[in-house]
Amino acid sequence: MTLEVDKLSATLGPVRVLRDISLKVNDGEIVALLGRNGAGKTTTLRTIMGLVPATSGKIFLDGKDITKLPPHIRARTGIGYSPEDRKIFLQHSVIENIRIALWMSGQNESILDDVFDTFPVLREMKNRKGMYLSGGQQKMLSIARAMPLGKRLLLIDEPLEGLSPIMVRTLAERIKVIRSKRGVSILLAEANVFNALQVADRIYVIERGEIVFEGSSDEVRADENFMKKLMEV
Amino acid sequence: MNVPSLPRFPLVLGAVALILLLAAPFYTTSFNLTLAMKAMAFAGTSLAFNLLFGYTGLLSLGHAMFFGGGAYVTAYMVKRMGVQSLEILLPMSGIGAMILAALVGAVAVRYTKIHFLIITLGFSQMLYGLVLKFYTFTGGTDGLGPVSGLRFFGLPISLRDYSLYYFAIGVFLLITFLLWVIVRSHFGKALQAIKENTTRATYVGIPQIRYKYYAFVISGFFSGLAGTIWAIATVHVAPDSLYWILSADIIFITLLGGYAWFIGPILGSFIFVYLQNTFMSLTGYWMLPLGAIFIAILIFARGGVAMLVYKYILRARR
Amino acid sequence: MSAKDRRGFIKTVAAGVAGLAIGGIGGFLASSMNQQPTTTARTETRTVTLRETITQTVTGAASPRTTPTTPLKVGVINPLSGGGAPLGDPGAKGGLLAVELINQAGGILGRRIEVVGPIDTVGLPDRAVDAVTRLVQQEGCRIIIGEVTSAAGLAIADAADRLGFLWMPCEVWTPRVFETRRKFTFRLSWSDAAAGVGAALMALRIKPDVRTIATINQDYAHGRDNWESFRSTIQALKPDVRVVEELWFPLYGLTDATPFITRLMAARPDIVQSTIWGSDRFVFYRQAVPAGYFRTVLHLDTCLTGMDGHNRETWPDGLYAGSQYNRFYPPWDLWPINKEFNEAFIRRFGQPAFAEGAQSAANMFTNFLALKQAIEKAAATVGGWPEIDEVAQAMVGMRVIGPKGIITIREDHEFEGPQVWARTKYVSGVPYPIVDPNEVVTFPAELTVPPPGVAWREWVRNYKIRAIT
Amino acid sequence: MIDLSFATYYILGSLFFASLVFLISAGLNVIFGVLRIINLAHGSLYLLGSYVAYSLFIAFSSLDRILLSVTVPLLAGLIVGLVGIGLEYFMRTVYRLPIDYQLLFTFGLILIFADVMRMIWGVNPLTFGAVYFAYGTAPIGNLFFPLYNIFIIAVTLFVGLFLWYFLQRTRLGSVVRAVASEREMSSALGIDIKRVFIVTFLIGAFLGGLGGAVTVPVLPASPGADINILIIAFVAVVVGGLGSVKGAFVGALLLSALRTIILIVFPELELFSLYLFMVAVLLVRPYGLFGAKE
Repeated sequence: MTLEVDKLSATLGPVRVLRDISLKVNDGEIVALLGRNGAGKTTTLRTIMGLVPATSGKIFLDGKDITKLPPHIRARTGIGYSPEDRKIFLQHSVIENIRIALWMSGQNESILDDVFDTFPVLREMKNRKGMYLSGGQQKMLSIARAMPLGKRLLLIDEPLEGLSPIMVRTLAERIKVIRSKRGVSILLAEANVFNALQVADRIYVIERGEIVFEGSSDEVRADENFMKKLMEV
Repeated sequence: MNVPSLPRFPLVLGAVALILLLAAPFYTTSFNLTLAMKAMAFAGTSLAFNLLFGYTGLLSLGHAMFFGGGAYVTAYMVKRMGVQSLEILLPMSGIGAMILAALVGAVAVRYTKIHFLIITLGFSQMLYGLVLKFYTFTGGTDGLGPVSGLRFFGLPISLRDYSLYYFAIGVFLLITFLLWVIVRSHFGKALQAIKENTTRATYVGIPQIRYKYYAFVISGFFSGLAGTIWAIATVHVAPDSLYWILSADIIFITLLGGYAWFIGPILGSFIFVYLQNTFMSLTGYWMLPLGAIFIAILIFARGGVAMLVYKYILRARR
Repeated sequence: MSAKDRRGFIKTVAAGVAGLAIGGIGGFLASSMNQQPTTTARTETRTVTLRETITQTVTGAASPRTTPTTPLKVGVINPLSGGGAPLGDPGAKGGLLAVELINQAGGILGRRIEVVGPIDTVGLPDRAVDAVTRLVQQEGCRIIIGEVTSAAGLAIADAADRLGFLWMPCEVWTPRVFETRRKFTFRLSWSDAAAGVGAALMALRIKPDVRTIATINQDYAHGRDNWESFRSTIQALKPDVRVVEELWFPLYGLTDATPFITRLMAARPDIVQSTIWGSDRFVFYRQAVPAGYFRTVLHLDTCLTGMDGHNRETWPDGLYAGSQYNRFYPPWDLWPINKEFNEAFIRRFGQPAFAEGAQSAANMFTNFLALKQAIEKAAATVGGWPEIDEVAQAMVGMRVIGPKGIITIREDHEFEGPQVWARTKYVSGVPYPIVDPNEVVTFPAELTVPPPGVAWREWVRNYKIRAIT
Repeated sequence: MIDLSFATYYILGSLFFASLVFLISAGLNVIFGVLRIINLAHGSLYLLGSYVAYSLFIAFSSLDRILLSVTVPLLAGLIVGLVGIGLEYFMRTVYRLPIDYQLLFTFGLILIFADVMRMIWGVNPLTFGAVYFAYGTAPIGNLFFPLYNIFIIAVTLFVGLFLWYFLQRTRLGSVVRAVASEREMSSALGIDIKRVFIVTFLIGAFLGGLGGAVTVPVLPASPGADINILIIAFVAVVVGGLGSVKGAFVGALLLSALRTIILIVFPELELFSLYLFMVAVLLVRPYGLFGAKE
């Protein structure tokens, strides 16, 4: 089991955002965390990454307790993170953006080919500054940048949000490619159930900081009523 | 910082402090009265500063401009125009500083955070530069003085018979009272709304730029009044009352006292003036302990002295 | 007579007067050159030693008043931090040295002096007023000595009359201190007015045919007043002298002096007057020496105070400078007090007072000597330990012998003593410049200090060489 | 009349002053860029550099002056850099606090530094002229320009180039810039923020100390110099844009040119005009000439 989150709670200021969340990501699995805005998806990912301190509960990566580790150590143990608002380094070129992660992961340059094979469009503009990329390209860069560090687990926050249907399909396919090629587990946050179903093997539904549903994608697809309910999200 | 909802210092405490202040001539030297006057001057300007900082969320590093500006108006009118009537000097200082604030504020309030800080610093240093160099009007580094021979509605006012001291108390109480009223008014509440959440404040219909501007001008006016206390307390007004170091002192005073409370700056002023004076009288190396206290406040008493007192009272009640 | 004629007539008279005046000063200067190194007063008292000035007491009639057995508390204030510290710190040391020596010799009329302080004023008026008020009201001092900056000095002078304490500044140059009549303030150091006049006289001496003058100064009252005094005096004596350049340093933190140096050199004035002090002067000289400034321009400075902080790199060879005191002048062999003072200072503090600090130290030392003498004089008159206003009265007209030579305290409480102007040079074996003994001039006070009750601006504007009596 | 040689002299003088301002403001800006803290104590680091360099000059005064002029500033810069690392340790308490507390903290540091330096080095202006004179002068027309000033200009250019190379071309520089632009994301990418902060403070303090050291042969170290230099550097930083080294460079040049002109034309307005310029730039470009929008 790559990731195990056990009764995790977190607060933002005075507000308790996560209440005893438990979830699992198995080896090589793509799991989607589904919920509407403000449900706690982003906070969950950020807490796993260590950017938000956990008030209680535990996080295990490959069985190892990482709850108390600072973010950069977590990253180096094999978690790649691509945040919702991309957070790419605007003054750095595309390749510099990826290189920073590369250096920190302690791998050699060969992984760059891997990354650029996954996102060929980035190879074409590898010397362009981050600030001159389009939104979709920035999104791709953000995921590409997470790859070198994400040796065990990728946390991707709303990768498909706001993209055109074609882009959604392409990116969803890319994410699957990453999984199959590099054998990593992926936990992604998603607000749109259709997008989530395009990539995910399993789905958790989060509402007001609590997990309210857990099941495989096929189960969700089969249950039309439940789908409808989720679509209102 | 979030203010705990309960904190209202018992009124008794304020009354006792006021009585102590009023009775001071009976139990202490006039040196301590001078210090108290300086503290009251600082308190006046820090209260006015806190209207911008604590209530509106604007950090100004140029407040010395209004404080020193008011002091200079008083000193200039006494020295160069022969006006010695405090009933004229006081409002003129306030109005002078207010005009200055109206000019500076028209530009400054459009900025927030660090840019507001820099732009207020810039304006205050401009004024300082002018006062320093146009020495035929301002006396340059020599400053203007003595501010003496004062009268209040014809009555001679001096420190010898304590009338000057009581006049200063009067002005100080006036500033405190009026600012208190302003803070409690709808206008004051609107300012706090602006500080809490600027976009929401706009949403509920507060014209925030205009309100910030009003706050700025009001703050300037009261700082000018406090400047008059400074002028009559120190007798000699020098350009240092316009320098950015004094603006930094005002920030320190406010944080020392606790900006979340209305009376915080008052506490801060008295403590600051007495601390500084004690250190300076004890050693030539007075900056070291003062700096250490700056940092200690930051680390151990972030809510200021008011918070400490409040916590103490809470504990005592239990 | 028409208006035009009248103006012409006045011009002619003025020119005549000026001509006479220059002739007069020429004659005087020539005579002063001949009797080196001047001032009869000094030669007359050359045997007086420091110990004698400290131990000698004037004893009076049996006193109805008793001398208090408690020590005499004297407050010492000076800027010890900030830009004024290079003067304030050695000044305070000079004062402490005087107190120690006086106490060793038995105090004043057997009463020890207890120094309260030194208290830092940062050179700011409000801090200075706080300091003196505390000294008077909390510590019970009725005598306070020290302070350097004009701003603080003006405030203290006001406070002295208000609170009733005797005050002697370390060195406050502004003439404005005595624009109002002071009861308790005594200044035993020179003013900007006197320094400017001295510089003008020196300018005419070293370059009698001066046509163009210029200035480089710090941009505040001290620099401006000094320059005004210099310019007015020289133009009163030689109306055709033109000002070709006026340059003012930024007051805070001179960093790059090259533009100023360049402009001065471009203007090619006959004489440049200057009274820069502190770290700014180091910057200016440091950059002016290699620029060749001193080779093309005749520079007159009021910094002949202590030169052992300097060497060829910060002080050009052959610079003309003036002061009321120099660490080596009055000459140690002719005026042993100065030697002893300096030796005592080094013994006590390990090193001599640095640069201008020498003057501050000597001033503070002299202040205490004057205080002792005044108390003793007053005690002799009133018969017993005097009140503070009696001390103040005794001060007037007193002659004080100290490291600075002999000075007199005038009825308006201003110091009256000779000014030293000299050319400095380097001799082998001495790292710092020394006063060239062949080119020393001392101007008596009558020539340089505006007389009592006369506004200094008026006085320098109508400056005439007066007969020396 | 101002002929060509005078014009050259003025321009060199202006560049010299710009160099001083840049040396100070670069460090101020590096620290602000990464840590988002206005380090008022930067002037104190500058003065500390001056004092340390003075002591080093005296200690090694028997060595070759030209050699000293290069090695001593580096050494002094390093020492001040180490002090900077110590400062960073204390500074951690204010990273997450609002700007008013940060200002207060660094203001407190100014006071403490001023007194400690006064205790160690006293109040007299301290300067080591031998180095300055070892460089000699160069004739420009019938004037002489001190070559040490040129040396300082060269040092500044070198520092500027070094900073550019470090930030744009090295691994660590890239990481430092990453932390400057997205602090939190950087830590999620495995960057040890704390260590980057330490490096930043080392560099910032090193630059401040180097500035002080390289100028001590011209400008004496004395009490009060810390605040004087801070005020001018701050204007340059604001004009150029907080956090931008390029901005500090351009800001220093502009400021120096303006100051040179004002001092020639209307010296009374010197201080006034500097701040007028600053405010005017802010009115047109609130983030300075090269500052990034926050």
